Amino acid sequence: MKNPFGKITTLEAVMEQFHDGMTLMFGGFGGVGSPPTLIEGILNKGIVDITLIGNDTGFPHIGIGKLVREERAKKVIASHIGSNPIAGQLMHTGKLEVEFSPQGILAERIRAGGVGLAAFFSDIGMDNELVSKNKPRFHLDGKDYLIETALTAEVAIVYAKKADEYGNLIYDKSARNTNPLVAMAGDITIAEVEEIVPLGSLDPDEIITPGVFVDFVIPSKGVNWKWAWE
Amino acid sequence: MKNPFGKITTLEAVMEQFHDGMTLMFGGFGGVGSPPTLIEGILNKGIVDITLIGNDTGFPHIGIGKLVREERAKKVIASHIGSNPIAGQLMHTGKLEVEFSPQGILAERIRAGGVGLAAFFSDIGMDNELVSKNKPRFHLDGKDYLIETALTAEVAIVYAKKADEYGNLIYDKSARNTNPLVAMAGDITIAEVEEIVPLGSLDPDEIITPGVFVDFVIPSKGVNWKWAWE
Amino acid sequence: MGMGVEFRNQMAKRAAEEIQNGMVVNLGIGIPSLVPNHLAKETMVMFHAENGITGMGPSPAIGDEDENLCNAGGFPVTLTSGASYCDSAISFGMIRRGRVDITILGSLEVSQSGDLANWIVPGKKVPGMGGAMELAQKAKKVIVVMNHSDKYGNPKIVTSCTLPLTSAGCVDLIITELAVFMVTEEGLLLTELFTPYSLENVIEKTGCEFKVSENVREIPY
Amino acid sequence: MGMGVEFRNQMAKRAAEEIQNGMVVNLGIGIPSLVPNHLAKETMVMFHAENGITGMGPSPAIGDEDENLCNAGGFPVTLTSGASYCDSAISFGMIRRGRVDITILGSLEVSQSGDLANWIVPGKKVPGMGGAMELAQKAKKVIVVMNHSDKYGNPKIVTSCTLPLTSAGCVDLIITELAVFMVTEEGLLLTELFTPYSLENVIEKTGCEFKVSENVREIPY
Repeated sequence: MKNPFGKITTLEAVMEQFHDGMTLMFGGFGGVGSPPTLIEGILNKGIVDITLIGNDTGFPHIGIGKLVREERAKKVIASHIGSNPIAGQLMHTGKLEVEFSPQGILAERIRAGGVGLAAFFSDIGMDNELVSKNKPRFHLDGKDYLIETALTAEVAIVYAKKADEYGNLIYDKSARNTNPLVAMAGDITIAEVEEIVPLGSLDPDEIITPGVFVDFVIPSKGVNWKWAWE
Repeated sequence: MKNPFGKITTLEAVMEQFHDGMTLMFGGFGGVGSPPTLIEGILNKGIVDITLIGNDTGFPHIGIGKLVREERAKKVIASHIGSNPIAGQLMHTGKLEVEFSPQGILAERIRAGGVGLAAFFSDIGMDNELVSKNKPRFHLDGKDYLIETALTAEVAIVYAKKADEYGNLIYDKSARNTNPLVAMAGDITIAEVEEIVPLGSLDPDEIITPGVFVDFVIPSKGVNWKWAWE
Repeated sequence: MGMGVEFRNQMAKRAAEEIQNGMVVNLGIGIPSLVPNHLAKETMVMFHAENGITGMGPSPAIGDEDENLCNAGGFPVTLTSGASYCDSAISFGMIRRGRVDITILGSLEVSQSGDLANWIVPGKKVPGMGGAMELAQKAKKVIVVMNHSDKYGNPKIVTSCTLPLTSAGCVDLIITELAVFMVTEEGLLLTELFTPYSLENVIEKTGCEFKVSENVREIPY
Repeated sequence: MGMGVEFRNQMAKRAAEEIQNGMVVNLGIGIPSLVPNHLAKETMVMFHAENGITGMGPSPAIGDEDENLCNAGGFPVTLTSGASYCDSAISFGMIRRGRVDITILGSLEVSQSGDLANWIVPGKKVPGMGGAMELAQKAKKVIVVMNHSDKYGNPKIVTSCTLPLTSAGCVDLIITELAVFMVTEEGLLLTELFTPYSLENVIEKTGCEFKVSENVREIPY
């Protein structure tokens, strides 16, 4: 494999991007589409005090849930932690701060960060204290809206089916989910992929995430967890 | 061709969606990716006082420029009218109201309308009177932003390469441009397509616009203009 | 909750009646997931999942699961013809734009004015709202399918919800194992009874006043 | 403007020096479109177009045009290996997110503090800003390539722009047929001269004060 853009690298080499106290955004939805090799690498590096941003906290042994289970996160911004009871326990004992965002609004906050917009108006959860607390409001055309702010992270990790040498990505089925959004929102974006293909192998019409947004590509060692339904 | 969702129809049948004084959003960028058959149909129907929303006003004989040339529009919301001198003349003589929006902000306003968000924050053109005039501002984290409002339209017309019987769309090369955004922003969305294929013919991973957003599909009679470079 | 399969199927069957050809439908977990079993074969429906699937089909056979093809709960599904994938932002764009015709979901409580409380039990279970708020607020029609009473025998249809709301005034139709209610401007209207349950049974087990349709449809078990 | 091809190529060649391997570059119309001709073959660059192309290649041969493969100006282009399409919103997302390394564009005027005025002549030409504002504000580096004087012989590099601004203080580098200026905190710094033009020639034709680098590079025509 050639490497004309210098983006193709190894797990070992990208580990220098991860450090204590960092903000880390991850792709995936209920563990599906979360990058197993990167998560294992972060786990093994032993970094702590992470602020995690992603759809949900996975399951205790699936996806980002592993980092939560090992108490590596000080805060998580997510729409749901129900599938990971450890997250709930840590929240109740004050070991984990949780900021809940409605799922579609969270996706838009990540996208807004990814496309360089600072905030947007939302009418979701206006009357719900957990959603609306401390959020500024704006009155427009006779209606009140919450100001929902964009989310970015120092590093974003995503899982894709294929990458070419420029980091152009395609995803596999519903493992796409939040990955294309997260891929745009990282100051540095690292893609873990099932297959790395030569430049020109991907149909330009089929590419979902342009390599413009991707800084590093590493090969996946494959999913290393048993699914909840297994 | 089967028609299990009733979306596949004819130019004649969809013409009832167009009426005097309507808001009409169109896909395309410099004429590329604008639906020729639908534009011709609207032109022939003779409707007037249209509010047009789209990237630009095409060329006088290309794309939406034909409707502008024939003075069918009372207002246009666009980022650029330079390639259509008639639009400029009509603007200067007061026959056409033009609202300019920076190109990427216009695209986001259309997308915001398409995904059901009311507005977003922008820092583009803050100091430019044409852009910032009459727009509310909001101060967030030490910085001022313009409130840019979402755009929708009574009818959105788009041009695609293929549609299946559900109206799932794929686009051809750079003729994609604003089409996937416009497709979401219509209260009613009509797709003109080069080819209609049976349900199941499109790879679910390759579909760019889910048929959920598409109400009607008509076959294209092909591009009926000579390109500016010809 | 130990609710018999016949009750669950009866409720799912009734919910399926609301689905018309061509609709986009989002199903919650539990009883709503049984709804597709009760649709006529010729009905073309696109089942929508928040994680980015339009056109979900039934669960795969054991051994045929694809770890990258799962519903919003993380469980394996299949696709129907005409299905497509999108990212989660577009998936919720469909919901907020009003392109999802029906959402069928369970609930902890529903009030007589259609308030929905289905996401939180303070001090006990705070799992996060997931996509429930968007669906409740923005789906064109919100159908709640739930047991008439909780596991302690307390009514789940109430004058005013005691649990935190998912969304106020969003529910259009309530289907329980006893009856069907429409949420109207004037409060609840009982339109159907699942016999042999009687109106008296329903009154006894319901935590609020409700009106009764002039022509109550009786649906036998 | 009747500017000779050798001038245009000299300016484009100098602009090309700014482009490093792996960069994402957006080119305006006119002289900037000549820049790719002056890049070393081994330099991997992704040329970006606002309408949704990353990885534009040269113009096609006459007869090989594809009406659905055009740049932001509506003119036919080709693709390089590794190219991709996206919608216009994502294309501008790349710009606003700071993923476009360089934009090279023409201008009507540039001020000594890097203000850019390249989109409007009041009362004469109001074509709309297109994507110029986003590119000027958000590209990591903004390079202006333009004639030193307008067609009436008036300087285009000025103390303060007379035309409405596209964006204030955004320009990093100015390349004309006479010289190259860096925009610094203290105003313009002349760093290069295209000989046989002299410093005196430049001073005479420039509408503002500027500093001169201690080591002016001379680039012969």
